[in-house]
Amino acid sequence: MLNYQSSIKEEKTYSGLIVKEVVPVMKLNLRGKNREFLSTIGKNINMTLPLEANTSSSSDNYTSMWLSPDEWMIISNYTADKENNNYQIEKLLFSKISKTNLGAVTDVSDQFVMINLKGEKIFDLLSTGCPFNFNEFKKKNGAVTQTLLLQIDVIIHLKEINTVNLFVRRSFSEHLMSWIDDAASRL
Amino acid sequence: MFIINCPFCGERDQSEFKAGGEAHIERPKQPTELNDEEWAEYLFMRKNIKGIQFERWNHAHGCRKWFNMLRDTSNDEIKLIYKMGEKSPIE
Amino acid sequence: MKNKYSIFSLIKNAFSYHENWQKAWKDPAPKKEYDAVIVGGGGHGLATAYYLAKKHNMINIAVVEKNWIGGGNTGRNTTIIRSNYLWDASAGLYDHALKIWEGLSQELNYNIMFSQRGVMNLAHNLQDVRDLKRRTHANRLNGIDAYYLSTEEVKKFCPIINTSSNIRYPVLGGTLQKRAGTARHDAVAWGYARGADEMGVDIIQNCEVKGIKRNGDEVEGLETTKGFIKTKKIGVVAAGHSSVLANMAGLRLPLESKPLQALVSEPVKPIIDTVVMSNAVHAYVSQSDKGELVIGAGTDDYISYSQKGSHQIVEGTLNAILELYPIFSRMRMLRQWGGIVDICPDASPILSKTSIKGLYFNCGWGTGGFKATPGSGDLFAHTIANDEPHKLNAAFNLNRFVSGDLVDEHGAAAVAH
Amino acid sequence: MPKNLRVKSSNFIDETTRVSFKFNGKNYHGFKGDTLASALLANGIHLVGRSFKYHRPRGIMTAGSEEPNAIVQVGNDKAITEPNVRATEVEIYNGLEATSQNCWPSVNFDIGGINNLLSPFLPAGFYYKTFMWPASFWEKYEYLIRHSAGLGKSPTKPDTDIYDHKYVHCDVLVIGGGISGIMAAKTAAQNNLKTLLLDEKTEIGGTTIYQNSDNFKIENKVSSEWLTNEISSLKKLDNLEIKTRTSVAAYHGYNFLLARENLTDHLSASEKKNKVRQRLLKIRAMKVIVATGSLERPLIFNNNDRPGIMLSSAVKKYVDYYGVICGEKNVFFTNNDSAYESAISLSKKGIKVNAIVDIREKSESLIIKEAENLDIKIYWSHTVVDTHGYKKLKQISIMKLSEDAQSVIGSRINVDCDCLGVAGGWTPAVHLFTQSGGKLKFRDVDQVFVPNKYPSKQISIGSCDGDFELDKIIKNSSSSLKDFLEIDKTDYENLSVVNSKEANKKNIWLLPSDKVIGKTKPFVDYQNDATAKDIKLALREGFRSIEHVKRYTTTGMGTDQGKLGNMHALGIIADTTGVKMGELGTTTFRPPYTPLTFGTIVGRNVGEYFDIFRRTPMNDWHIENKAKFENVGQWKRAWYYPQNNESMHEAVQRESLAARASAGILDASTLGKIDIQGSDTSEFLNRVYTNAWSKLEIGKCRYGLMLNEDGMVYDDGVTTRISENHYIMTTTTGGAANVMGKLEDYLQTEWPELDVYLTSVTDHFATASVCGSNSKKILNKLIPDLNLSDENFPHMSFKEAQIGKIKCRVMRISFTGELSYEINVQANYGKSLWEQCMEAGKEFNITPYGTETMHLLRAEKGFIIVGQDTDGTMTPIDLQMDWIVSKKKYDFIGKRSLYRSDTMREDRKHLVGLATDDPKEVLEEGAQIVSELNQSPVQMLGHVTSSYFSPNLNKSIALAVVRGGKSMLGKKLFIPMESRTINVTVTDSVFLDKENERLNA
Repeated sequence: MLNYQSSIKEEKTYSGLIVKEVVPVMKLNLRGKNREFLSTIGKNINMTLPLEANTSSSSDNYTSMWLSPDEWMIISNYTADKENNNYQIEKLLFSKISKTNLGAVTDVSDQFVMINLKGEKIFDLLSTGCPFNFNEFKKKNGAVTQTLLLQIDVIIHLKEINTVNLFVRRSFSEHLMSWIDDAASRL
Repeated sequence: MFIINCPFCGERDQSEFKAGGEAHIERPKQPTELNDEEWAEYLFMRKNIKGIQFERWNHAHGCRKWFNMLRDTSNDEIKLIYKMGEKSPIE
Repeated sequence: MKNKYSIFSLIKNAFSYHENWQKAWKDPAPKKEYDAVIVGGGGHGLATAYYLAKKHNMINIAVVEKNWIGGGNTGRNTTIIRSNYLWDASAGLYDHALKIWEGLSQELNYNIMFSQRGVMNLAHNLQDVRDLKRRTHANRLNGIDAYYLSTEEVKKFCPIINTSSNIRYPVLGGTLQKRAGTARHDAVAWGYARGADEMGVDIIQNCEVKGIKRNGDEVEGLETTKGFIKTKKIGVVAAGHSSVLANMAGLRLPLESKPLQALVSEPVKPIIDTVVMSNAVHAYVSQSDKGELVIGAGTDDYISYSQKGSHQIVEGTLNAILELYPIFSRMRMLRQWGGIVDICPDASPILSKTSIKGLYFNCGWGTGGFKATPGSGDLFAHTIANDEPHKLNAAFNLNRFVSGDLVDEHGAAAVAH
Repeated sequence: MPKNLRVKSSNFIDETTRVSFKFNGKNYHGFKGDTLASALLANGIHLVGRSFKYHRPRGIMTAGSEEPNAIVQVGNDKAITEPNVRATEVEIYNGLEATSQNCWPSVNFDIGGINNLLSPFLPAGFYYKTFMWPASFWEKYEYLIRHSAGLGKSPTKPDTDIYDHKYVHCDVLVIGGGISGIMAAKTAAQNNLKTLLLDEKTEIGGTTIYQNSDNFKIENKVSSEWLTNEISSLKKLDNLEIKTRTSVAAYHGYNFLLARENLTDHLSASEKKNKVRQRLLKIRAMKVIVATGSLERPLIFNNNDRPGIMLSSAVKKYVDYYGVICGEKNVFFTNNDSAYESAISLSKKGIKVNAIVDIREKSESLIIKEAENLDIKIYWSHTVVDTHGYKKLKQISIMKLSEDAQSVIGSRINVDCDCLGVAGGWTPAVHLFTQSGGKLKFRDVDQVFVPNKYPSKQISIGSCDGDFELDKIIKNSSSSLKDFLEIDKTDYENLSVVNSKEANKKNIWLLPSDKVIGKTKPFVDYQNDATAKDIKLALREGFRSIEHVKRYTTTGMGTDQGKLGNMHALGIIADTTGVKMGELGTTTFRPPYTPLTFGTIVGRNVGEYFDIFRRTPMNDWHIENKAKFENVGQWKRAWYYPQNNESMHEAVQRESLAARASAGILDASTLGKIDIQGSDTSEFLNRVYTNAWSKLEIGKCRYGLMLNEDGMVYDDGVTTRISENHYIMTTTTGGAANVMGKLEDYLQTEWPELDVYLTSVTDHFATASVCGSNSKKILNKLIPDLNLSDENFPHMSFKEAQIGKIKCRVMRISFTGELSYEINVQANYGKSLWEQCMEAGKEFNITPYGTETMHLLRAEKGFIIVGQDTDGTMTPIDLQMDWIVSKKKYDFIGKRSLYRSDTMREDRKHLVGLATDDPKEVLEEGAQIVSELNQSPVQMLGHVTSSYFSPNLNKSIALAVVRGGKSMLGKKLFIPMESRTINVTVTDSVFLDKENERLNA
């Protein structure tokens, strides 16, 4: 039996900001172009993939984020089982999409670490290391952007006002967390 | 630092992008048919224009899509941006 | 005959309140025709003219410059001079230049302040170490003074470097070329201009070339903003603008022109007595005689003739500077500027004839051209005068991009800078 | 202690709070709100520093960031001392210590002063003309030059302060908080635009805020009172942010600006603690309003540099703002009305103004009438021809100007004075505007450059746009704002404004003297000691272009970047050469506007944040087990695991033996992994790799080599076919990102017709590679239900498996030549997987090994490492890997380049093995190889790329690239080291188990 060990150990609290990793979260990368791909996804997870750039859509179980005209990331809204990483939805979509050459489905659950940020100081923190203009973004529930934070590729999802999910590749996550810890201590 | 209007993601800071050099240099379909000079033309020779130039750019730290740009290399003014595969609007 | 520069002439002129100094160079209008015209009044172009006149007895020649002489990369670079290159061809070329540097002030009777304070290259990872050792061995066998230094020896030679082992890019070792150093960039252009002018070369400033007139496969002359100039030999030494000139002649070159930035700090009393280069983190620093820290940054990845680069390049360079020299944190950036460098795919220059008779190109020096100035001028003059390359620049022909016989200096880690 | 030089009338100085500070070791005090300059002046100190070249005594010239003379060293702690700080910008605090620079032993007695006597022999560019004989002496000359040059001293210990960055995005950025800037900020914010107002000073309000004279009124209030009200209403606006002590350093294209926010320099050591010292604001603004004001010009006359000679506007600011008197016997020297403002301010406060020397014939404006009423003596059409007093001004000599103002007539009149306020008119501060790419035009009437063409969404308003008079500033700013912000009204239309000055000015760049110019010292660049005669000398010697003159004379190259003198330099060039100013053009203003500390630019990108570190899921285990780490690209990789106090060599030998003898385990998580799906995947692989892929069976693995289009080896790795159209590709650790980018590039731009999707899964998987004869047993314990028989699971094949309910992928591939399995699990189970392998392997003495041992093991087998055995100049043929280059395939990346004349040469460098005559001798990696020792120059054939002592073969082994090596098997070659020569023999590059029997041991 293999034990589960996430990359970011503890939750941290600062003035106007709480930072923690949420685990385990299933994450799937979806690629595809044609209409049939979209409808197949729609049918199987009964939600439609967002077609508008920099947006997301969600159902009870899943949230899907626009990454590019032919790329989305789907995450589970609830944490998964640490003892089992066989996801039904992955198997299902793989057989319906990859097997049928409609597109590609790839498990990226641990490719990305999902860091949850809460509080009114979120964007003060981000703006110390990120060139993206958050003026409109922070008002728009469900907004998604891919950009650079501390020269590291990140996906930023505004879950709701003052709540952000920050996705970063696992191997960068400890470094980024250490930087967040440093920057947040001065907020 | 330019602001580049990614045809898919909208206006972003230059640091999210990578430049890919001169655009519309198509890889020969049949390289073996070319003599060394012709192959060298494709590999190395560039117009390197001072003035309005067609370029390739990649939104490397965003949607990762390549696109074309029309830019004045004498003052870095971006004139036009259009998607890969689209024919260049000006010749 | 020009009056000779010396402490005595200075004193003599002091008594006439320096009213009697002659022009360092004249300001002539172009003649109808020349035996050869050099396009580009930077260090390389002026040196070419100087050696054409001096060694090849070509007196009826001109240098045409779009703006003012020495105003391009000659006056914008960080003045590093070294010859510790990896490949035989490069080593031959750059050491030829270094040998000329060593006597240049006296030859030109113009103090170009060649300062052999040594150039150190640092290694920050195991592959750097392999590459620098490889280069040091090659240099030694090519008769170039080069030593491999341990971390301790690096610290000894330049005590202000942070050599602690637990930093992000620890210094694992380095190389030292003692004959290497710096020179006063403006003086190089002015010294060659004065020397060439004295031998009768016309130096024509504010004269932009608008076209290259061809008769079939031969050149006939130049269309310029000061009229048509007839000539059978054109040597183009236009650095960042080489492609623009090439396009005039209907040629394409394997070049991309990119922004290269540099900066200086405010002047302070001597704090670093050598030149330190670190390719891995992109930090190049020395201190000018005036006291400014002279710092070279990297190039941007896009083509530009705007002489402006992006801020992230400067920031990245200073990040690296503070990693290696944390004591410089409170030093202040006084000036920052950009140049246009023309870069070859193999990071080596082109000193070559072209498919057009009488048209020669000297370009592609990328970020490392200043150090080659005297050698480049000498060899290019030879190539133009004899219509064939000297053995030292034979390898730097245009045909190498067709045959594949590149002189790949960046492939081989020894970044040209 | 001199008599009290304070006037009790300043609203900006808190005289209830005394601040004590040290200057040149002596204790002084000033008040809260003082700058070092105002406090020194209040203490009667003018002599602050020495000039760069002649070491002439210099005093305080200005009251702002343009100060060329009064620059000091602040602090004497080795870590936080700061050179070249302008006394006019330092806000004093308790404990401040400042010292004069560039003088020895002291500012009062400076040995360097000798240069002043030698100055006749040290004209512009003298060093180009001498120090050449004897050649060998330059080093010694240079030593002396370097030590007499330089200004302050660099810190010698690491900075203890911290710096930070912030990205700011706003609708409107207003630069400068003077009257026009305040109008702009208020108007923008009122029209609900997100607005940011920046000012370099402590307070906004510019010069108007201390303009308490009836000569300047707005809506019947003195202008300072009116502005004060404006500011208080401004501060109520919520979508406006005001930042003071914030100076804009650079204005780049696309309205990207850099500003330095100074947060703690005005605080005492205790107050500073743990605060960010300076913050760099990286600003993106939709629209920029430049309201940077203007700088007063000095006048250029003989000996115009003595302590006590100041800008007239500075004299006014010191008395009106700081309440400090700069002199007891004041004289003003002017070519326009503004000197009269200062004179009136002084005399209204009962301070003696001995005279005003005005080069104009006459001026009729109201303010002059008032000066006359205060019976201040005015010398019309007179000029100063000389000044006296070495360390402090004592007296000036004036003479009448001739009709044409080209010379002076009559006899000298001497006027006593200890402070001379010079007023040469105003120069718009267009630095930022031109930095942004703006083009200037020259305005002949008052000889100024003003903004002409805007390169981006910006305007300049107020005096930086050439409006110097209050009424004009308000009227023009208001209308410019309306157009620029596209609004229909502002609060400032038809205000009633009283302005008693007139804009008539007589401009003479270089004032005549009764001496020949050769005998005078009219300074143009005070800091660098560049005089008008230096400029004329440069022109005489043929330096025509302004850039040439600037570089030859160093005019404008000081730390003040010539803010005071550049215009005069241009003027003198124009006059001397007879070229129009407009045609001459200006020198380019380069960023930053005022010098910027490296620390600010770097922010927090220091120490561990200088560059990214990437860590594998097993990283904690490696640390717990005392691994030494190697930096590979951005990765931290376990290098070797020393036990007790093993040396690296000992550890590596032990690890290498164990890995072959029984079992070893390597953390291979850093290898790039790309998930590839789509119906054209096989075709895609055919095009990117040199070998063929269509026939690879499902569940099988294959090694691939990737080239550049120019035919040189670019990357390599094993790719596995998981199902019909599903592959997983591995790349080198360092190459992963580049390979991914390159493949995406080809897919999107060259082969859009291919149905292929690439997804990076490098971080998703943790990879443990278990090798050695016992690896099968270990795997069997770990995954009992996986059939490991050679039939079911042969070399170069792949299986899906489960450890508990955790899915994993197992590849039987080998980079060591041993029987070996690579287990990939989801990263968060990686550490646990590793631990369980260790557990299961305990009985077999499983030995963790790092990158060094991996390199050694693969070298024994002659496997290459791209980047170590290749350097971007090696083709697969050169590597003797012809077998991997498909002859059948029509095309693949780089194929064509393999058939060029040079790449087909037989005598290219080839990868071979080397055996040393002495089996204990381990070659140095990078050592060069020759076949002939006594030729010169010696012909180098190639170099050693990899070299180790192989414990398994008990001899040294090496890989090398050698010219024509293919045909040299058995040939003797030499390796010339500094001190000796090593003999070697060319061998096959595979040293161990040529038959690959160990793979199935």
